[in-house]
Amino acid sequence: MDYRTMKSVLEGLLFASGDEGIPLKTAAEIVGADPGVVRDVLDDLAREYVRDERGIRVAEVAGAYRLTTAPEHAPYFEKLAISPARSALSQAALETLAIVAYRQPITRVEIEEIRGVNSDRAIQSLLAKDLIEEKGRADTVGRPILYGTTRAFLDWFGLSGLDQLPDPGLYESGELAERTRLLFERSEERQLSLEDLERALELERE
Amino acid sequence: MDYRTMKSVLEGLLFASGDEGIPLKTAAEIVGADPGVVRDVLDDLAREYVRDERGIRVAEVAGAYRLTTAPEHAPYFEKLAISPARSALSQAALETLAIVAYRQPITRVEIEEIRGVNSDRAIQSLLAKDLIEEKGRADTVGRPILYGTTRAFLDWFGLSGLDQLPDPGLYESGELAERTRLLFERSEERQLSLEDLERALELERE
Amino acid sequence: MTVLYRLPVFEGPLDLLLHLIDRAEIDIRDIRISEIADQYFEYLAAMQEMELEVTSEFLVMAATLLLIKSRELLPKPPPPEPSESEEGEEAADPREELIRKLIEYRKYKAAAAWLNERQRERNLVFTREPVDLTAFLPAKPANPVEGLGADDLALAFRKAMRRMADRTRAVAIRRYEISVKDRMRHVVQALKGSPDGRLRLFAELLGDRANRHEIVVTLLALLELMKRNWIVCHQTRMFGEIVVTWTGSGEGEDGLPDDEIGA
Repeated sequence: MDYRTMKSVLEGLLFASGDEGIPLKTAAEIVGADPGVVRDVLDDLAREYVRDERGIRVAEVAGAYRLTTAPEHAPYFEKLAISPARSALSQAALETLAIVAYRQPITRVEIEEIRGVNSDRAIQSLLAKDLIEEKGRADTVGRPILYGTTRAFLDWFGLSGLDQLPDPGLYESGELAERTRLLFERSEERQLSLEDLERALELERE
Repeated sequence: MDYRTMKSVLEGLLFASGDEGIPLKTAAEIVGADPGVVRDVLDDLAREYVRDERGIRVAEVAGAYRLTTAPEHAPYFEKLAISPARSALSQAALETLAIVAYRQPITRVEIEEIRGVNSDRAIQSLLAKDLIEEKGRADTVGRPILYGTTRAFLDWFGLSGLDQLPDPGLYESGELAERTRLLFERSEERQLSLEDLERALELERE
Repeated sequence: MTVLYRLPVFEGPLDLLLHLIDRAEIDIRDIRISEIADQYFEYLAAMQEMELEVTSEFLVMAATLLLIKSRELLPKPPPPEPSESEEGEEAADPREELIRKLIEYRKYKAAAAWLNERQRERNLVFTREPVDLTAFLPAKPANPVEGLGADDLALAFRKAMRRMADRTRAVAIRRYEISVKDRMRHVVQALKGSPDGRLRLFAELLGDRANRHEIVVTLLALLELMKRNWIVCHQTRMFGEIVVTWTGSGEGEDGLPDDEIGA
């Protein structure tokens, strides 16, 4: 691979690896080059961004390279952050909020199981907007954080309580899979202990 | 703001907007310039990326501008498995989606009339993938559900808008119509008229 | 006609008919609709032989072709006197109707091919999540859910659930690591050894870290055991915990099926 192609591929890799960035070693493996060479190319790219007054920068954090915005453009990002399109919830955030609202308390992993994609960013943005909050920790391995909606969530949506959330109409749409899943989920929660059961049976007998 | 700064700021805005993209209007408001000017700058940036063999591209999808990687670098990203690979749509789903895209809003029965086959499963799978959605109900007997395409549909196919769909007239190659007609005409020709038949019978008698 | 070793899967009768007409392209002058109809019937027969699904739509099309074919066999009636009833007669011509449908269908088939190409191109590029701009937000944000109502939540939730149900179905087909037979044996053992005397909760049988497909296999095992009357299951209320009880039969037997129970 010639130098120019490598620079181009690396730029794309940096871009696509998002905020997590890409470790030098991984990048080197993908382009099939020596890590030292890759580092030189990335340093070159970083200098080029600054020299050409580009709108993006290369940053190295904890051994991983990633792209960031240029610090001198901060005023524009403030505008972007409060622009109507942006301050409104993203589709990902809305979906995550809906899942938290209907399934609270719920862990991040459970949310991601439903959405099928990493939902860390969406959760962070909902926390920042005070629409969801931590509601303790689950009693399972790793004791993951449980999320629930906030008082502000009810206020913004004009709800007096969670019981006022509209029926999502899952049964209407005849989603047998969903119903079955619900069944499994309930049983996983172990709502009834054996004592509960015995008590229930006794009550029935009376 | 000078041209060079604007280009730099816009690049940063595109980058920061990620896969949600930034609508032309929002970008224009943030840099305080005319949308037409901003469009020119973005076009210039897009050309520059290609000319300089950069690793990123400007794309206009669903009415918003955003950055993507370069298509020719796809093999490197496959190694990284960055984005969850989207399973390609089935032939049935594509056909159904094409009909919905061109004929929206459209009911299930109308879709099935065109395809000549039950399309319930294709519709369900497109709904599940959020590529089509309910757009109200038709004003006819039974008030059937009307379907239309979603924003995710545009994203899935990398279209800037529905107006990017080719003119359906282009597909209407008179050729097929011609060929089919010819076919039926031929068969008509072979059909003997009553007079032909009588003449044939007379000949036989002789 | 050549024997078809591999039948292409057609998206309905129009798709099949288009294929036959396209194939006849070269010798268009020598092809008759009756030959196309014959080929269509051969396909249907082959499909049945291969136990592919022949839906009612295919049969309706066959009937239409048969109608056209039978007309060809009959002598042509004398040309009708020009009259006002011409329009009605035209509407009744099954050929005109078929031509119209084929042309319409072909149009969307081409559009589908175009979309498929866009899909392929789109899959070659990657994007990234938006940059976290919360640091740039003013201290007191405006209404973060501007323009959204509780109904939007319900809709978003329903969409997410539908997508998950779709994914779940796909996964359940692919993965199959635990056999139902093994799980049946495991369930019986667990019930025999139960300190509560032959009673177990369904959730207990699953253990803490059961994934979806383990749950499904366990459920299948329970259903099979119920069928054999080795166990009894009951619930005290809808969505309540399922209580599994061993009936005591099947003890000492190792009459578990040798072959895998299909799923």
